[in-house]
Amino acid sequence: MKKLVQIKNLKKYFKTGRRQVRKAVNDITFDIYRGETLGLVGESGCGKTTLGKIIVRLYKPTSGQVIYDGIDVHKTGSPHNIALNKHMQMVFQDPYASLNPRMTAGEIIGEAIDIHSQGQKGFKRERVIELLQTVGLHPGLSGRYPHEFSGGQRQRIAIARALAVEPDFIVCDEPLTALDASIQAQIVNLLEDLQKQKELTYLFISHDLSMVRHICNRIAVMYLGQVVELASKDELFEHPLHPYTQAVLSAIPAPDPDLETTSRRVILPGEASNTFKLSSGCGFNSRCPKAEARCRQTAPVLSEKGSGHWAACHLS
Amino acid sequence: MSENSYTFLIMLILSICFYIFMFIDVSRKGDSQMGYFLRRALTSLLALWLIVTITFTIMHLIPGGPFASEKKLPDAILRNLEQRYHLNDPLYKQYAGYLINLLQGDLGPSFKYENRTVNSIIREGFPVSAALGSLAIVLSLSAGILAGTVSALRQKRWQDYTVMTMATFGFSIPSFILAGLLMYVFAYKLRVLPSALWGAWQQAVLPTLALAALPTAFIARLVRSSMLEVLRLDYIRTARAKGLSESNIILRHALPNAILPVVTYSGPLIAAILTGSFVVEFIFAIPGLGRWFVQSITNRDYTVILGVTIFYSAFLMLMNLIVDLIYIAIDPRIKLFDSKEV
Amino acid sequence: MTQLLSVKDLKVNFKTNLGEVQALQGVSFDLVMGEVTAVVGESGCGKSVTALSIMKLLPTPPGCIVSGQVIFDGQDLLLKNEKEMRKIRGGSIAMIFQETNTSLNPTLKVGTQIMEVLQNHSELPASEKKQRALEVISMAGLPDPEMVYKQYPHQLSGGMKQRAMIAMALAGGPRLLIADEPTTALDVTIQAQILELLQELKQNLGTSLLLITHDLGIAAGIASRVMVMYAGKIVESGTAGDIFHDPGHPYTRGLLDSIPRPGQRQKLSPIPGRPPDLINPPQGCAFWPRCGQAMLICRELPPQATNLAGSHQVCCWLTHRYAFNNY
Amino acid sequence: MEIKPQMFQPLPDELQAYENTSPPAHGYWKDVWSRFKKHKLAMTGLIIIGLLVLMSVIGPCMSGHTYYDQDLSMVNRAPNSIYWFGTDALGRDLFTRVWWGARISLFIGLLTSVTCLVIGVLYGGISGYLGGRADEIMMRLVEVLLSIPFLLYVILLIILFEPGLKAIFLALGLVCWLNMARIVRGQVLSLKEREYVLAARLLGISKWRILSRHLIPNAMGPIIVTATLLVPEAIFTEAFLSFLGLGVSSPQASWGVLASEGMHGLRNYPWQLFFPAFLISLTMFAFNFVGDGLRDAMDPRGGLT
Repeated sequence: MKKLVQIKNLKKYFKTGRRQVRKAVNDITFDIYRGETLGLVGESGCGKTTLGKIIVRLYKPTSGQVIYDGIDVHKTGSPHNIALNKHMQMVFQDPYASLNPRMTAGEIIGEAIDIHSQGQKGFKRERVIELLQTVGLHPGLSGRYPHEFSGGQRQRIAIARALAVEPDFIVCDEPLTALDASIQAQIVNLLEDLQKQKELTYLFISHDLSMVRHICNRIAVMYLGQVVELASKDELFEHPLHPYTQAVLSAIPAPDPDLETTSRRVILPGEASNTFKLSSGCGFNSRCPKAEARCRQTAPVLSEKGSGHWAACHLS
Repeated sequence: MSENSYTFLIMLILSICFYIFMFIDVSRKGDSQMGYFLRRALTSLLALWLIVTITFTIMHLIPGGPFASEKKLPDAILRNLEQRYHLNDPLYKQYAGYLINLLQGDLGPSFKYENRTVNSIIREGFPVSAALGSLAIVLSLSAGILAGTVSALRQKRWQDYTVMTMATFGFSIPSFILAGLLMYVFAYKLRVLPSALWGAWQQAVLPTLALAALPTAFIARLVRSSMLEVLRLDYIRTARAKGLSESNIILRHALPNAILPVVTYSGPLIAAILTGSFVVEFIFAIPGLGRWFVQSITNRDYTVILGVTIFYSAFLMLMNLIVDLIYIAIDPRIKLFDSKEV
Repeated sequence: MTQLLSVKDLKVNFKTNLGEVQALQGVSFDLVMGEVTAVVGESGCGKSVTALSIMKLLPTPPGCIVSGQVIFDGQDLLLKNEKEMRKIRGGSIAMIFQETNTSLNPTLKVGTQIMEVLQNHSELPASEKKQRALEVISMAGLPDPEMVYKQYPHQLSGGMKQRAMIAMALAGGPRLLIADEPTTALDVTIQAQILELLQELKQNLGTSLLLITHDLGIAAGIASRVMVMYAGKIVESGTAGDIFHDPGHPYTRGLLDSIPRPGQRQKLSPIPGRPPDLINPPQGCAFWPRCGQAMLICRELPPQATNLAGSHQVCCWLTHRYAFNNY
Repeated sequence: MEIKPQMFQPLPDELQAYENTSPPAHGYWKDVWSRFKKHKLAMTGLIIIGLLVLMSVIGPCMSGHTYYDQDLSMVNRAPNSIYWFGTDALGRDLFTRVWWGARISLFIGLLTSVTCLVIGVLYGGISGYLGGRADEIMMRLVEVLLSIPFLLYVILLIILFEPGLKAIFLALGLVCWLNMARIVRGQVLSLKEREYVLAARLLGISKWRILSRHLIPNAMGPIIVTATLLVPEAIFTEAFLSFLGLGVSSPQASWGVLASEGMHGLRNYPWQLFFPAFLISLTMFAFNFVGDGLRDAMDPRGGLT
């Protein structure tokens, strides 16, 4: 498998006070392969959205590199970089905020087409219609404004806008969170179909592990700015190595009363605090049911524990 | 413009740059409440200094200004002025002299009246103005908050419409016109209240009303909209779900949050009362500082204009500082530092 | 089994600029003492409106309870006046909400907000009230009650705020606790903590729980009875086993097929379309435009609730004997 | 309706209807206008403004008197058939003077508003769009200027420039844009982080296009409301300054000057105050109502979600 995106020692810090720094992304390294769907899961505030935004260049990293198909995306001035917009796109969480309320669906998609093709008028109209159909919307709706669409339909328009430039790689930042269950399934199916048709690569950011399990090939688990575990989905769900992953997996509510009463939940104490004056040691040690003395002294690094199964824990 | 003026302008620009630089530097330090307070106090002082500089410059730039003695002045005053400001000295020396006097709390002599100093005018006029202003502030705060709350609680009913119509009236009639109307109706036609001067309580009624009308209207509208906003919030629903009585919910949960914007508005409120007092005191012939100020404008009594402006500015800044402190005390959530990208 | 609360044919409308929204169109159900009942459904289906109507907390206007009864302790709450309702709210019925960040008053300390409940509902002498407040704080699983008592809400984390809400709800010693999406705003590990806490409280205190959620997994995990709502009506109700193993309504089946299950490999099968506009709800069954098994009658007449087995009720024409004839 | 077995036939495919019908499409400004039209007071305000503007154009030529002609035999006359609004202490026709004053007052209000709109949008827009250090410095400057009691400085500036129309413009223009700049900056800052702007950046849309298509149209609402409310504020301030004797110079007259002149003869000739006072208040009313109406009509809670 070919590496499409390489993330190398990526760091992003925010200053939150005179001497306080929030390490939203704290030294992350992993690869995304062409054609796969990589799930990125974690609690709110763990840095997963920040990471996604750095990859598509909406943020500049404090340090580290993102390499897309051999190009360092944050290196300015390189002629390759200008064309990168054509390759990397993002679908956002809130379908109510991600569409300009003053533009019609057709204008929103058309604007994206304009940027990357100096095509004629007729071509643009055809292309808008084609894209609307691709995402399952009636072409007759192209003259409508965003507030006339439902959440699910808006998310379809946002996907059509991203597709307009024919990207290879799409960062999906919690695209389902704002939607109802029955609509979520529609969007998930759409994303899966599009991936097959257009050979897309997805970075799928979510906090919903059961959905991630459904749609992703590999899953990276983030905790307080770091990737604590990375493995193929079956491997991760069957043999989770990191205690945080284990707890999170046990906490997923399953729609089956029998499973629910028999399975044993691991209840973690406390909460992840994101304004931290990081003590030494593992970031998870204060909540970890298995923490030992060494966990409080040295921070574990992400290392390969089995083939393709990476974890950042002393105990695994 | 003389050579002096140029040196002076350069000085002014330098001081502005220095000031901004200082401000930014200060804003980067400290995230405790004490640090915040000190920072605010320091910036206020700097702003005040800037104001003094600007005012001094403007006064100097006026053709036939205070220190260029083209007009016929009584000899005594001219001598007095010359002595104090060293009028023949280069401008920066005059400026330094003025600053030094100012630091000692001395605003200099009047330009028009032989035996008066700006200090004596302020000492005499300010207590009267302060009394009138306080009356107006108390009236506008109490009436405004009450009316706004009633209006919000009875939204879209007659109480609401009445209050809002009144508020729009109060909002739309300039204070000097209102003063005139009040005087005409109550003093000339009905003859129930005196039309001028200061001392008895009857004499305070009309000026206070004229002065308080606009702020009252503004506060009523402010409180109404913020009250409506607050009443929609989740914690009000929580309070209802706890079975609290309606009066309890309004007084303990809604009102303290709904009047936060009023606290923010108190700075501009004081400023509005203050400027309003210029005309109101003038119309009702009240011997306050406002009337002195208006008179000094008509007389072009430059030193008084200069001194009173500086005094008013300092006063307003002090008030703003106090308002800020009150706000910190009321709202425990106050954020003193915004997150920044690194 | 004793009934604690019984809602009969509740109808609620909302007036909006565009017309009257029929938010609840005849909702009836019973709550059994000491049980956890979950109401599930998608946004806008009327779950929260039901809860708020029970408490008579609907903002009126625009909301308006058109008809129905809410019988608690043998008395119809809808007939009670505001003063009588205040005794019940926060006393025998307490409620917690979804938005942990905004549901607590930011300018009052946590302790003060809990004490308010005690001042209103508790017969305890004043000296013991603070003791009781600290007790409910620790019952809600908050560490260091003395400290929390003195803190402002913004000094607590999201999960702790929800615990403080629960402590506040417990202070009045409620027999029924209504939880409106109590974990939606929380992370999954915190959600597990809160659900665990709610279950403990049910067992230790015998409080009945009406849990409103959009998450079928949560309902399956905690509830013994489940009601499924769609477009202002309860379309199916039954034990958790009935709903999750043997769903009777096409909507319930569609919902279950829309969410991924562990071990399931095939594509999800979502319900097509989107929920109806409740200003002009479709004639007949509200679900027919999205239903794969719709029949001619579904467009004409609204179906009635039918008992399948035990307490399993479904509101669908497919349960009619004529429908059985055709299939 | 009777329930018959044949009603239990499956629905034919053509009757399946997945998509709900949604209301017909119309643009944002059309929506705003239709909501604004429903706001009765605001519409009244708009009509009043229209009439005032009309009268300020034709009013001074209607009575056959000019604003500066003095008729010393007709001093301080009450309204009558020749002098519709009466005369002032110099025997000038108040009707003509009042509408002449309307020209000046409305002109001051509108021009100040437009000036502040331009300066404020440019300054605030640039500050918000650049962000970072530049924004910090630009906004510090605004904050400092705002902390100064502005009316005092308007007075000083007018004394400096010598009272008159030009001085009033300069003074108002120098101070009124501050709030506008802050509002524009706040709008731009919050819009800049909206997801649709991020999406536009991701598509590689040019900065200019993002500004013109995404930021400005969405920031327009509060800006227009602020600009509308600036008009009465400027008229108000001008009247106030005229009262202090810092207004336009004789024989020109703004409403403020007329009101101030009227104040002197209040006891005996109340109509001299009444007409200008009434018109000032009416203008304030009208603009405030229009501003309120616009705010309500553009409020997202008014229909847009």
